[in-house]
Amino acid sequence: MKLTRTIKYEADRVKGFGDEVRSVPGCEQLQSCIQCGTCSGVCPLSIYMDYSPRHVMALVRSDFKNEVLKSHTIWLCASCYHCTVECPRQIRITDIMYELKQRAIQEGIYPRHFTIPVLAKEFYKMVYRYGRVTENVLAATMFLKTNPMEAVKMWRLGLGLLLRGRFPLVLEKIKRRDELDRMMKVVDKMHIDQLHDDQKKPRHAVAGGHA
Amino acid sequence: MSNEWQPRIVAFFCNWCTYTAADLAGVSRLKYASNTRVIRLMCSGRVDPQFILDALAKGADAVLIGGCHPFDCHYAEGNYKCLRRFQLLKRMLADMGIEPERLRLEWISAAEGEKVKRVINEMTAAVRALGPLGIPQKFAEWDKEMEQFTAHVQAAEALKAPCAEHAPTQEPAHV
Amino acid sequence: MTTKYSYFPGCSLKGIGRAYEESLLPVFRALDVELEELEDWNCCGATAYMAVDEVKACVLASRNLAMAEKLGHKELLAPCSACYLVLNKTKHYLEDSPSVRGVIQKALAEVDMTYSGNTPVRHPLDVMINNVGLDAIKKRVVRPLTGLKVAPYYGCQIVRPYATFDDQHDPQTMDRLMEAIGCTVVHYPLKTRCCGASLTGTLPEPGLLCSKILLEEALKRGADVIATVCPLCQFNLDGYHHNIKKRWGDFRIPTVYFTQLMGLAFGLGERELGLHRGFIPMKPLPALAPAAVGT
Amino acid sequence: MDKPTNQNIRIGFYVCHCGSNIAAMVDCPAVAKYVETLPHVVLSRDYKYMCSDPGQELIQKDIAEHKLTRVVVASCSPLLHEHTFRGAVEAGGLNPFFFHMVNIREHDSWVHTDKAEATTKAKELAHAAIMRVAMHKALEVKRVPVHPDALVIGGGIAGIHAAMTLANAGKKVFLVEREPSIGGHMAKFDKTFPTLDCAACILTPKMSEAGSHPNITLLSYSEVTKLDGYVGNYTVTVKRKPRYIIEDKCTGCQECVANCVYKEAKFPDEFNEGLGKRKPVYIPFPQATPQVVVIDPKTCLNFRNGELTGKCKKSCVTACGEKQAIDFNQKETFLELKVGTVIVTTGFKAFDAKRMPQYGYGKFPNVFTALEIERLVNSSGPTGGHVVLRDGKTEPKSIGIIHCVGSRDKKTNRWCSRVCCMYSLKLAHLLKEHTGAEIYNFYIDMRTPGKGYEEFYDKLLEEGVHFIRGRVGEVTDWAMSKEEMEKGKLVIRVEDTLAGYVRRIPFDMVVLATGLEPQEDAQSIRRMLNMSCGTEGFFLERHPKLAPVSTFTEGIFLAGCCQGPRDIPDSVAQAGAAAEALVLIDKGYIEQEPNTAYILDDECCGCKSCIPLCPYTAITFDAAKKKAVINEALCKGCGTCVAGCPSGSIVQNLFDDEEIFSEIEGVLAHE
Repeated sequence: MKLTRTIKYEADRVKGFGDEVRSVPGCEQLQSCIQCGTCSGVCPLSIYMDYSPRHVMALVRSDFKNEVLKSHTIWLCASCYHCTVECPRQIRITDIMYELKQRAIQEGIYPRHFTIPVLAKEFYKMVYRYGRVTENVLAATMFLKTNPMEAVKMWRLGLGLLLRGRFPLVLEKIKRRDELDRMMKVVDKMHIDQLHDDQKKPRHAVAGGHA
Repeated sequence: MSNEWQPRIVAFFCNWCTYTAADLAGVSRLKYASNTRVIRLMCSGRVDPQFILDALAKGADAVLIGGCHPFDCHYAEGNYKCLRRFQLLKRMLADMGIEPERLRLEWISAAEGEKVKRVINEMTAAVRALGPLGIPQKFAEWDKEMEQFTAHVQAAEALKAPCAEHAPTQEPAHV
Repeated sequence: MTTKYSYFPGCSLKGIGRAYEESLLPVFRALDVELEELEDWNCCGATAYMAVDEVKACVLASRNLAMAEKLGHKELLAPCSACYLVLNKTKHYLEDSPSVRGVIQKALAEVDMTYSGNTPVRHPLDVMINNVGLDAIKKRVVRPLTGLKVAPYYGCQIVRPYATFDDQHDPQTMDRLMEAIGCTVVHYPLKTRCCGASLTGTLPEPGLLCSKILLEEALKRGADVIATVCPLCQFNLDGYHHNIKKRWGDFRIPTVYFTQLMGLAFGLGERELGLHRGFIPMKPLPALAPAAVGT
Repeated sequence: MDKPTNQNIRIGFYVCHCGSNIAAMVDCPAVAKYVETLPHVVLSRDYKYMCSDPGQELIQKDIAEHKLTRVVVASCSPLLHEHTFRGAVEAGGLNPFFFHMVNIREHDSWVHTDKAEATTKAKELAHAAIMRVAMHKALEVKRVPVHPDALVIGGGIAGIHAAMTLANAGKKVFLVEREPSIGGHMAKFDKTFPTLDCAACILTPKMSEAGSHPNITLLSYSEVTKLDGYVGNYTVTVKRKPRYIIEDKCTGCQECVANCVYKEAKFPDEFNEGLGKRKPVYIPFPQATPQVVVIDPKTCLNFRNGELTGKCKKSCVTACGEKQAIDFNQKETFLELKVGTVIVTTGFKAFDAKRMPQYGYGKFPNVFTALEIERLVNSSGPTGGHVVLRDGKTEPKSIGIIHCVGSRDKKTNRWCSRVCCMYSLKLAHLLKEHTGAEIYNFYIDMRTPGKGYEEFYDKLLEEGVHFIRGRVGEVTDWAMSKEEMEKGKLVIRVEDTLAGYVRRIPFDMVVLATGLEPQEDAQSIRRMLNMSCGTEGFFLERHPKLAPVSTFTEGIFLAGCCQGPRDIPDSVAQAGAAAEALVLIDKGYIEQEPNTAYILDDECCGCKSCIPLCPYTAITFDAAKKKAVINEALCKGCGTCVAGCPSGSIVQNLFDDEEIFSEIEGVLAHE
């Protein structure tokens, strides 16, 4: 039997993390959470989570940044917005989950070979390059980067899609891709700290930074 | 306190709703801009348009009136009378070149401490953006111009005087 | 008289969700509604993108919104639930958050675009019920789908978080629409439960379970077919039958787009409506067998 | 320093620290120093607590020693202590209206964060008061006699208790109740927490006592529709709804009910929350007070769409016989009452559970509200105390009680309804006692602050009732395939936040502990009585701590749930507020601010503009003198006519033009 100490010391907290999250548009209500558990109660995926959505709210509020960003919970959120709609304090939990995902990608502290963040990043890159997403290519890229064996297992689905004409063989792209490029550069230039508050790190160039 | 210019807002609050709401804001320790000076009246119906003009003339940059919501006036309909006068006065102030943001009427019930905070903060920001109204200074300028004009006319008269025996007598230029 | 809408298909409707577009366009045409596809539209910035950068997702969406506004039709139609949500969410951010608004406006200005927030984003289901109207739809029905038992499945993102055109807990628009074309609507308590969304592709276990619960309950309620409004829902419920069977058993029930059922009722052909693109085919209905074959 | 001095105007100024409430944000000595330089000020002090006895004595001493003729105190809100300081000034030998108060706490120190700014504001406000008080005139307090009779609106437990208190003290009371019987919500309850006394046993004696008390006029099935007059002297209009029974003649024998042409009761019974049935002629419940039946024209065969048709054979009339108590021609009547004080005890409305569709009330038959369960467990209820499902026969084996339904939720009601935790515990106990079922309570926080309440919670824990800390996500009727136990049940999905699991638990019966909210027509009552409401819609007390049962209108009092959710002991305690009405009645008069308006005869040009401005018809036109005249008794002192007079010939005491102009000048004088 392997025992682990579960106590938390003050040094384990990343002070200011909760406030930082709260300063993001859409996440302001976090502080008013009463830990009622409605979010977990309605979440269809809470049954697979390591921390329930309610628990995540408590962790964020108490500055347990590492625990939160490493959790599976944020990646299991399928953005169905059920929690957001039912929360008696009108906390936009889904938006907070998005914010946490962004931070995890930024800091690169998500489980290795974990497909969801890889998908998110590949999705981002594909849009960056072509302006649109071609799903089958995206899926293939994702599996190659994480678990090529899984891709092989999916042969049946791929073939089915191909036979049914749902597997485009050319990449979808937009014509004026330079427009998107220029728009994104504007966002990058404006630095995120102008958006939120001064202490926050710039969040631009994720595609470049982690690709 | 910073040395930058601070707007001065005179507020007329009715005793029953808005003044009580401002008390509630205090009891709830809400924080808002300190630029408003509240004068308590029994009812917004007591707000004589002259009070507003007087406040502006004496150096207020804006005037805020707070009364009970429609149907909720402690005196049945004083707030309507206030609204009527307010509408007329607003037009008049516009004719005088005073920006509409400088006069505001708000219905704030005794329970709306939060609204007192919001309205005062909004109004302070709006007036700060507009800058000083400065009517007393303008009065001073006009007085000065008048004096200069008078002096000018008198000087001209003095010059003309020796050869102006037949000129028609002039009224003194005092106003 | 023909009504015109701008039309934002979204990436899925060009790929796995082709059948949605294939059925959507003729059905609207049949109802005298013309859809004009945005020229050079880009990805809406959906779910996965939002996980990387929410502001950029909004910027992406805003380019589409700006182009729609320029196109001049009053409203923009977004059939994919994810696109519908992201476009609407961006509109909300533009209204509520001055900081996000600032970034978006700057980014748009860079490419000489503007968006004043005037083009509402609508879902085809909303337009069907509230603009076209059930009466007009009933008039167009040539082959009522009598006896077909449908489980109406709305999914999450068209009613949450912004319930703009239907009840958040018990939406009714599709129920009414299905009844109008002659179907029998079964009581389906899971009509807004999540299908597992993109998880099905990334973390099969939880994603597939979400889909399986939906399929199982539809079967238990005696449905012949599940009607959906979203390409991802359709794909999850229809495409993973084999994987679900391996884990939990056989829950075989076809999942089709609501527009495909409407098309059938309007007398359009199965192939024309993209019905052949589904993994689990619909059982031929006696009522429509003679006409459907051979078109 | 030369400043204008006037033998007659010698102002004393006091700035209060209020401990650190003011002093922490306002530099009080600096304010005092500034005011010292202002015209007419002969003395300026700062002091720790002006409202304390030494503070008040200081004012009195200074008046004598420094021959002060005016006093200004800068402290809290005048709504709180103006009265106190006027008293001090009067005790010092001055007219109490030679006083003005500056609010530098609620309007300054508590709401600002910059000490320099707050101090400047305090100086300017004080400056205004100094200028204003110089203009003050000696005034007399108006004394308005109080009519000795009282009105109680609402005959729930609070109203009954209030009426009884007054009546026992020998005052005449009108008790108005809109339902056919008094008793309110409490009459529907089975037992009361935490003592588990039978609600009926403690309430019904009180009801019948109130019904037969010589000093109480009970007006049931009636509504107050209008309140005219002024403080201490109200004319109340009461609408008496036709119950088609002559109250004096009915003996409550219920022969008419027994002989109604409907042999079976078939209409949903309001008192039993629709769980039982009644006939068109009925008595709401056995202990109803008054013991008088009522005929419901919506269901009675003798009516159609509220119109008398005479189509029924009227077996009830025959059964009533010589008593001749039934009168189908009864019409709505209006009664005028004269009262001096009003006690508002209009109670609450239970939250409509349908507004939480995720809990399935109205969709799943076996989801009940707590009030329905109160009736089900009641031995005089529709099932005789037999707890069964909606099918009328099956006993539930498992029951889930969901707390906070409609409460603590920004989308419905934000407040905690205060009673639900305790009544849920009580229902859990009673349900367990009646059915032996497995009982689960789903709560967010368990709130048991009351005498014996925590001990009651302990008892329930020991009884083996399950407690799950978690707000229920949804109640559904679908089962997971492998879970045999879920088949055909209502399934609650909830996070057990303490155990750390999301759980699905199947139940036969789900009970929703609905919260308390204001009555639907609370707004119209509020307007009629000129009261205020909090944001949530409950009536607002004058001060939450110091005047919890008074309103802003003298002589109108509040008690019970109309002021906010509370339980029975608190409601009854508050109804003792009636005692405050007693004080007023015994004193015989109400002191009123002398802020009425009057006409300057010499200046009035008789244009009559003011006459339509007055909502109280206090202004008339003296045709002989061709001048307007204000009736001081009718004037309520709003000042609307003053602002409207084109010739400036109306003056309002306490708020006359020169006082306000000098106040305006004062707030803007400082630079």
